[in-house]
Amino acid sequence: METTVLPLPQLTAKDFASDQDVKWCPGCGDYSILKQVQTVFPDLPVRKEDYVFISGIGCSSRFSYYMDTYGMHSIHGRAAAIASGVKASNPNLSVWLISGDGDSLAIGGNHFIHLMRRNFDINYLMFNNQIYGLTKGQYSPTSEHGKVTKSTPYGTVEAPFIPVELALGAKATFVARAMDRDVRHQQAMIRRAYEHKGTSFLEIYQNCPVFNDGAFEIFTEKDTKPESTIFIEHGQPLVFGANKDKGIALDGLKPIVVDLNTNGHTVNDLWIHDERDKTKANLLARMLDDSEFGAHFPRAFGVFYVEDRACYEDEMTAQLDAIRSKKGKTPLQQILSGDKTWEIK
Amino acid sequence: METTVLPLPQLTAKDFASDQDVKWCPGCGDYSILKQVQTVFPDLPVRKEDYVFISGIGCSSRFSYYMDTYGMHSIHGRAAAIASGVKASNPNLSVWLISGDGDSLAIGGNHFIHLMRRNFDINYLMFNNQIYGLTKGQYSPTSEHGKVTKSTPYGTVEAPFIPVELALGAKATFVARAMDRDVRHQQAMIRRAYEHKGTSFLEIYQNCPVFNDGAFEIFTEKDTKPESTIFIEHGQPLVFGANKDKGIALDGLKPIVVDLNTNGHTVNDLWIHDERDKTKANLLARMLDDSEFGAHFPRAFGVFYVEDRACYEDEMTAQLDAIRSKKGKTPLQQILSGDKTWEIK
Amino acid sequence: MEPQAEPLASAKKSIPVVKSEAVVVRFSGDSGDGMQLTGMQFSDAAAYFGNDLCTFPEYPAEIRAPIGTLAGVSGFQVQFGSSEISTPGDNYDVLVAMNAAALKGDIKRLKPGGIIVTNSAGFDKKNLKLAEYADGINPLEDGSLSDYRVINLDITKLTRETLKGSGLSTKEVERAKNMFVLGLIFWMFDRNLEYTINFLNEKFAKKPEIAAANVKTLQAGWNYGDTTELFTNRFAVEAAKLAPGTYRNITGNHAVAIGLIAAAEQAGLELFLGSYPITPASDILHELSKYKSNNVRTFQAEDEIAGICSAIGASYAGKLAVTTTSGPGVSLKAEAMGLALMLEIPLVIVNVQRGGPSTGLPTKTEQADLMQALYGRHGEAPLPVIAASSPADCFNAVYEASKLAIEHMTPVICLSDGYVANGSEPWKFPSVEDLPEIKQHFLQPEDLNGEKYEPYKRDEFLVRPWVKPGTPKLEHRIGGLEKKDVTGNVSYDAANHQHMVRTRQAKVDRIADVIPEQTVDNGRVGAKLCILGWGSTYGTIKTAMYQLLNEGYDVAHVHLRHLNPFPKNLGELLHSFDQVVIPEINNGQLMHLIRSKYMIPAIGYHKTMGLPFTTDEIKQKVYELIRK
Amino acid sequence: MEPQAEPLASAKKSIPVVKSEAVVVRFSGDSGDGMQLTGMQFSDAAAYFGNDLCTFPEYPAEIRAPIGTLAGVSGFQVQFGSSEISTPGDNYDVLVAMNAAALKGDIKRLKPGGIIVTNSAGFDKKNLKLAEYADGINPLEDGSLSDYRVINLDITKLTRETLKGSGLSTKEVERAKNMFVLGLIFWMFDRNLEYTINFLNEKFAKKPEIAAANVKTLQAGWNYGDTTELFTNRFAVEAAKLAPGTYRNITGNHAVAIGLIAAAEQAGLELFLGSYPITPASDILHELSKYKSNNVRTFQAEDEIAGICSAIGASYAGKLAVTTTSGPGVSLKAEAMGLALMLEIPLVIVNVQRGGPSTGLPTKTEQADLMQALYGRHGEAPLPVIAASSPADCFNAVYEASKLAIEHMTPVICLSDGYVANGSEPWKFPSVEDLPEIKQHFLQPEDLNGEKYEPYKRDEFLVRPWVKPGTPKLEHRIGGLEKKDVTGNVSYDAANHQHMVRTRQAKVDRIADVIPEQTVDNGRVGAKLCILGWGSTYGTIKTAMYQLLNEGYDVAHVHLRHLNPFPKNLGELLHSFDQVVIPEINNGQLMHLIRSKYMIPAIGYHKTMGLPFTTDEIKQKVYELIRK
Ligand SMILES: Cc1ncc(C[n+]2csc(CCOP(=O)(O)OP(=O)(O)O)c2C)c(N)n1
Ligand SMILES: Cc1ncc(C[n+]2csc(CCOP(=O)(O)OP(=O)(O)O)c2C)c(N)n1
Ligand code: SF4
Ligand code: SF4
Ligand SMILES: [Mg+2]
Ligand SMILES: [Mg+2]
Repeated sequence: METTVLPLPQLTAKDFASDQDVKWCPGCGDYSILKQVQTVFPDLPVRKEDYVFISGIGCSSRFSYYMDTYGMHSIHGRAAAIASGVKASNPNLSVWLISGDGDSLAIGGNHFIHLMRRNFDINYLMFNNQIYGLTKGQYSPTSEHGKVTKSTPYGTVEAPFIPVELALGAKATFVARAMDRDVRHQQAMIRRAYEHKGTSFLEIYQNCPVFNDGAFEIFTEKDTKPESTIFIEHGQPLVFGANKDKGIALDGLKPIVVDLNTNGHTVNDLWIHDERDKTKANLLARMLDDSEFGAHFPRAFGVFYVEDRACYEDEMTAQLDAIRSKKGKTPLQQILSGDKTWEIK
Repeated sequence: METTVLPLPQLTAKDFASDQDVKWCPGCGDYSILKQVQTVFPDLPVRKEDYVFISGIGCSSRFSYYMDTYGMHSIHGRAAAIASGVKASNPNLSVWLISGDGDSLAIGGNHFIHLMRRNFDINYLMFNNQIYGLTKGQYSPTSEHGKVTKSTPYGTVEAPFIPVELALGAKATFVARAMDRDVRHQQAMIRRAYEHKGTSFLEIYQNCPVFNDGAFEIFTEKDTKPESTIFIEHGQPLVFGANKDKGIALDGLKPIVVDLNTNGHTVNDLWIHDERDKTKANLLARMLDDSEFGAHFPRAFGVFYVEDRACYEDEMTAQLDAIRSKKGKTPLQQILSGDKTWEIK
Repeated sequence: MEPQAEPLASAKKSIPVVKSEAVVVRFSGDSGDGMQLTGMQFSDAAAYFGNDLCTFPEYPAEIRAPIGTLAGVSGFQVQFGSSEISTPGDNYDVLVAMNAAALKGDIKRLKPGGIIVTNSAGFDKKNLKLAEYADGINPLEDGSLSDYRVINLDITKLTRETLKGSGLSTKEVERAKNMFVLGLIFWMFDRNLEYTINFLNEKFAKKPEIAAANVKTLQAGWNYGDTTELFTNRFAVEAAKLAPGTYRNITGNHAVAIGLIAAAEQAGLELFLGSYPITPASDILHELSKYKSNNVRTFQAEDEIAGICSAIGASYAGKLAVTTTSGPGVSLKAEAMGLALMLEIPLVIVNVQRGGPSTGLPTKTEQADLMQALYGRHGEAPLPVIAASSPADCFNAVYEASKLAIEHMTPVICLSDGYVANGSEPWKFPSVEDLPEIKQHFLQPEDLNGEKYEPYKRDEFLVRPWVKPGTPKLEHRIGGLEKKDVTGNVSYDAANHQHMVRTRQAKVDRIADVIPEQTVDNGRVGAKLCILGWGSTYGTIKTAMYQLLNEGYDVAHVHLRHLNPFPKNLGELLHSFDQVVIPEINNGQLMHLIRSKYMIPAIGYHKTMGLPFTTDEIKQKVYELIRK
Repeated sequence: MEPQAEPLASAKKSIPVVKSEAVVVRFSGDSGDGMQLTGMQFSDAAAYFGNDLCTFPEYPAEIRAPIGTLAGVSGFQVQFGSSEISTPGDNYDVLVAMNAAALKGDIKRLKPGGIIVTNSAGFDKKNLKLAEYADGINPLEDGSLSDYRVINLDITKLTRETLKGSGLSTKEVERAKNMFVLGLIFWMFDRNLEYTINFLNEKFAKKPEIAAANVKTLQAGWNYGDTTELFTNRFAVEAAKLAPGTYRNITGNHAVAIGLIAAAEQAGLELFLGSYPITPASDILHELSKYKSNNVRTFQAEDEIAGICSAIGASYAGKLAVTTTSGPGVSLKAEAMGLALMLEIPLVIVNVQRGGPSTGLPTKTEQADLMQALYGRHGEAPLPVIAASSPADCFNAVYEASKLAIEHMTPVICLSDGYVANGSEPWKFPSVEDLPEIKQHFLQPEDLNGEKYEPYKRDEFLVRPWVKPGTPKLEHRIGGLEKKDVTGNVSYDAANHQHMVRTRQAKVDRIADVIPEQTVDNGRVGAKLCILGWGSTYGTIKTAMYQLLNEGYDVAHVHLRHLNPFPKNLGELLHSFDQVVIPEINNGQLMHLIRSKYMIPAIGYHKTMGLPFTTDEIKQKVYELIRK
């Protein structure tokens, strides 16, 4: 984007804070995400006026009001379709999509999968609190099976999506996961999302203290975090644990947890993370604490998968340019007259 | 289902043909699918009156009118939601969903992924002709990249879904693929779909001679079929080719085509198909002739994946029963009065 | 509340007790102050005591708007009295203001000479600033409240003292302060605490220490009123002379839920709800999801379209199928409503209207979806439309909607709104025997006695039979394409299409034969002025009517339950009046229908503030239109 | 076609040529017989020759209904003449029936004494059975056609002979038979073949052998007419005295496409279309997707909701954004329309109406989405609505819709229907200079000269400025929640909501200040009877008017382009007539609006057969209502 080569004024996080007061509940995980975005933005090679935030409806989607950029707080579930129109119309804009788990995966599910497939260069931050916050606590498509909520006093009877798995199945070209409480990692992920050309899907675990408090505690709290999370990095072995003495290896196509202190296991036996390997990304996505692979597995955070594929808007523009430069622009008068006309004297 | 234990009258294919004349174009692949369904049904342990067909809108969705069973030709893209309501309301019914690639994956995409996740015991036949037939030939979400159609005179600029991959990503518990022209295999797949408890997603390649003729020729025509298709069976090695002398092996996590005639490759080196292995199912789904794995691969047909997971309607019913048997039915009068009342004399 | 000095038997100390016929109290504070619960408790106790009442909860769109701000104020208003009460009242006698923002926002509507109870802790520098009072200005000190009787207490501190040594966390103690206020107000109205003490003990059964603390604080508040010299008198509001019988309190959304359960049971059907959460309709889903023991199936769909489509599937399978939503959801359901109409299957669509357009004002009330209910679909797509006029009336409305849907094989739209949905009132609930019969029959092969089964063969009301999949020998196909009448087969025949378009219209029109003729709610046929209302404006218009009639005005009140079709005699009735004025919380939607249908130059009176009309607004409009 | 015997110069043999002012020809056959192409060719040639004309293609909903069946009949009707032609004609002079089903379906509307050209090959046992003729009955033999002049040829055989040795496959030969018919009909009307020969050579440029074969067959047909004694005379329809200028033929959908391109270019904007295919609107998407060289961006979305939402995004980003669909799609777009209305951004929504409700009759025409256009959204959600009255007028309608959308920052609904969308007529297309100006300006920081930028600050037409993301210093947020006027910030303020509801209404109402006052299309102000029409009924009413006026009736024709807001003077104008009758292809939707708005007891005349009115139907209605 030409806008990236020209010198940019040095901005600060404050420059990205709008004049509206932030109206999330005290302790809401959304605050952290807002903060990290505002922290990362000044370093990105984008003019302030080129940022556009499109959000749907939900607590998370109020985000747009709090950024001093261009923004639209739209309707429930449709942000992806609107953002697609924005990006298709002006590829120069840096389009950021903010949406909740319900907004993205319940009512917005169709636009979600089609955005992944079309691969517009849009940065998609999905705030996953595994609940409908704004409507005061019904379960969402990411709520765990059996969850008791306002609309399921006896527990849900359906299996949740794994957003990362769904995005991969829908042909996403960038899939990553972060959490509200690990701000450094979250910032890194936001940066990676920006850097990827194509739709960057970043799931962010976000605590809703009012309607789903502690949903991600074991991943975010100091005492449980080391054993229940694994931070994946391209080219690095899958190591985790307080003393980095646990790892994940592949037994054929199945992941297994290995103890690096016992029967001579070494880091070399471990699975090396490869962002470019969709099969591994799939395995990581399905590798949950209660996973199909049995044993307790740590939850993965980081970039699961990256693929280089042309963006919709680039192919669209290329097509327009190619045909225009071949045929030249058709004069309007010629369009009006068409190719068969006759005279009446 | 109790209905399955009682003796059933022996029916014939004719018994399932309605009195409406079939109005597909001459040579349409839909005819074959109608025929196979009518052929398989008499053997299934289901009472005729318990079959229900729910379809959306599209050439394929006219199917419901041609079956002499209960049926609803509904609205575009919503068959999955309607069928879910039917099954949730009466689990005894054998619910069959008929839909096209556009009906299922364009406008119906959201209901599609949620049906897979919820796993109602519904048999989903998706007629994939990679085109919008009824509206006379626009591209669909399964049309190949670059496809020239009425709405894309210069070719599409978007990557298609791989329906099998999408279904897996959405947590489908049964995923299979068949083709209109291979009637025996198609019948077997319809039977397998029926036998699976849970949502059975069967993609059927269907030729549209009018708007997308020959889309699947290389898979269906005698001369090209052997080299370009592979029929997968649980527990069997992945062998294909006219002389069954080619196979697919796994090199780590990557599939490779091996020639069983050269450097001592034997069937024992080949990848053994395991319907229960989602990772393998994923690989098979992504294994296309122009696949990310480079080399030319044959297209897989058969059952990709099977998983046992409770059906929505069973869990729902179980919950109702459990609570009713625990609490007993609340008398209506008690519901009307609530728990806090007072007298006015 | 015109005080009529007359001492009454009272508690420990004898402070004169003033009798009042009706009192309006507004509990106002920060979203975190628990005013909704406090107001509800006070109302329930009043109802239990025998007063008639009407409540009006108001809360912000944000889950928790910033603490102390005007946006964060949550209010609960209740009018209770010894005579019939139909509105929460225009202005209040007593205002409880837990912080500066609450006072600033609500003082406007306090009656002159009214009582203000404030929590001084909510008026510190920070709170005054958040309430956007000018620097150094404190309404409690600058004499601006001299027209009122202000009782300013440090309720926070008093509560802390009460609970000293209770072992509760500061947070828990902080939370208890609303009980102190409640106790004080109970004392003020000479009420005993029994009802609330029971409530607290039940609510915190699992946390006895919390229960105890709350009860203790409640009593402390009562005693505080009783022992201090704060009040020069107390107030007595005697029990109302309501029709004898057993009563309960109910909100509109709750009434919808049990109305549907009742209809299903009376029709011998099971209930299915396909819904997607949306304010202010979600509580119906929440409530219905509790009745598993009565085989109520609730399906939280992925979106509104799936909500109604799953209900269509359920209806097709033989359930009483319902979908509940609010405006934005109805917009999304439009196409599927058209399908249900073509299929001619029963379906109840409940729209709890809110402020629009678009996302609009989600937590505010409005009546602006009437035209959409009638015309919000492509093609000629007529549907019956019914509206609820009060919280308890939601039961009757949804019950009748279900009855019409089942007996006439059609989707029916039932309109409620945020005002009646969240408001509550005492309800002399029916006994099961008194519920209207709902005729329902699934066609069986035997019924045909030999004749061929025709899916679209109609009875005298143009109603086709309902056939459940699973019924032997009646297999058939239906769909959204135009169909031949009688056979139901797809038909592109020109004449048949016109016949079907007119038949679908006639089918709805014929419902006018089974609904009651329109009566005058109040006032006389042929009066100078008719106030024609529909839906939630009922209570306000009714109250205004009483006063206007007492004042000797020749006015009448006609209130519509049926918006489509209209009662047969409506035109004739309306023509009997010199003038017709139609107050609506929209820009004149019913007015539009009445003018075009009956060629009556009805006058509109429109308010779109997200709030109900006040009695006074109605009266002023009438004064403007009519002379004595 | 009243023949006025008068021999004319002719071809080889001299058969008397009868002059006619207007002739109606209907080409009818199986979907596979290529009647659409044949009819189109005949029409284009007639237009090229200088006739005025109006066409009406009719085809089945199935892609290929079973061959030979009634369901499979595909017809193309054209009326062409030497005077102004505004309808495809009620009854035809010449019927080409390629098979028995075609004859059976269309004989009804052939004029007494009319000519029938049949292909005997299409009347064998099988075809007669498929056409549901009783066993042994062949209309060509049982004398049932004695009132007509029947020319029965084995066209299939004649074509085969013509192409013997051409090396074409039987299938290809079979396909060419429509050219034989076309040649014959050309001869019948004394037309030369040049136009069609050029067409064929272009069309099959890549397959010269096919081109040659078709040309050969065409000529064979012509010669056959010329050499055989089949016809006692031929017909001459002279060129029409149309306004001088350059003409082209155009269909309504094509006119919509280029109208949008023209509007975008005149506004200095690029065009973006977000759409999902649906009959009968898809051709607009197809057509626009061809103009890549003019930077037209077409986005085939995953569904209608994404179609309009992508257009909302495009409009926000500064494009002329459009979404095109038909009824079912409009139902799905309702919620998003509400958002666009709240955002106050330009957006053109084109609804090519079809038979409803639900899936209804996808390939048939109807005008039943008018009420939906006005009221099909939740909340008070007013939008301007415009309707096209003829194929060529679709250009003007969509151009004006774009102009209003851009200049008034609002979504605008443009109504077309299947009749005008697929029909065609000669069009004296405008020259670019004559296109109305479209004012468009993206606000720039400089424009503010120092003042603070307020997103919802309005001009005298209550229009807010359009700001493109990427513009420095004007960053701002908008959304679907109610917003404070001027600042555009979210606001739950009661008074502001009412102000905004009324402002959004006033904004649409003010458009009445810029649209032309309503004029009388034909007849006199104050006439006894006014025929008030809108949209595609124009041509039929106009034709009926000519005849009625000639017959001396005191009638007038008023035709509405603007359905919302109405022209300022409409009420006054309508009140000038003794009676107003409103013919509509629905159940009386405009009638409803006129009655309620102007208290005029307008009479409705409703047809819902998926077909346009016939001239005669309009006339009969007038006779019924008025005496000379
Ligand atoms: C069309 C429509 N349907 C339903 C709603 C009600 N609604 C608003 S937000 C929301 C879901 C919120 O959950 P999520 O998307 O996870 O966001 P969160 O509040 O949890 O951040 C719902 C159901 C709406 N505003 N519009
Ligand atoms: C709401 C709505 N949008 C669009 C259409 C038009 N439409 C009918 S079928 C169809 C797609 C057909 O393609 P597919 O689902 O693949 O079925 P096929 O005809 O190929 O079997 C479309 C776009 C419609 N009928 N309803
Ligand atoms: S409800 Fe939950 S998600 Fe919403 S603002 Fe409050 S804490 Fe955050
Ligand atoms: S259009 Fe294609 S899919 Fe449709 S019926 Fe014809 S051949 Fe079959
Ligand atoms: Mg959420
Ligand atoms: Mg298809």
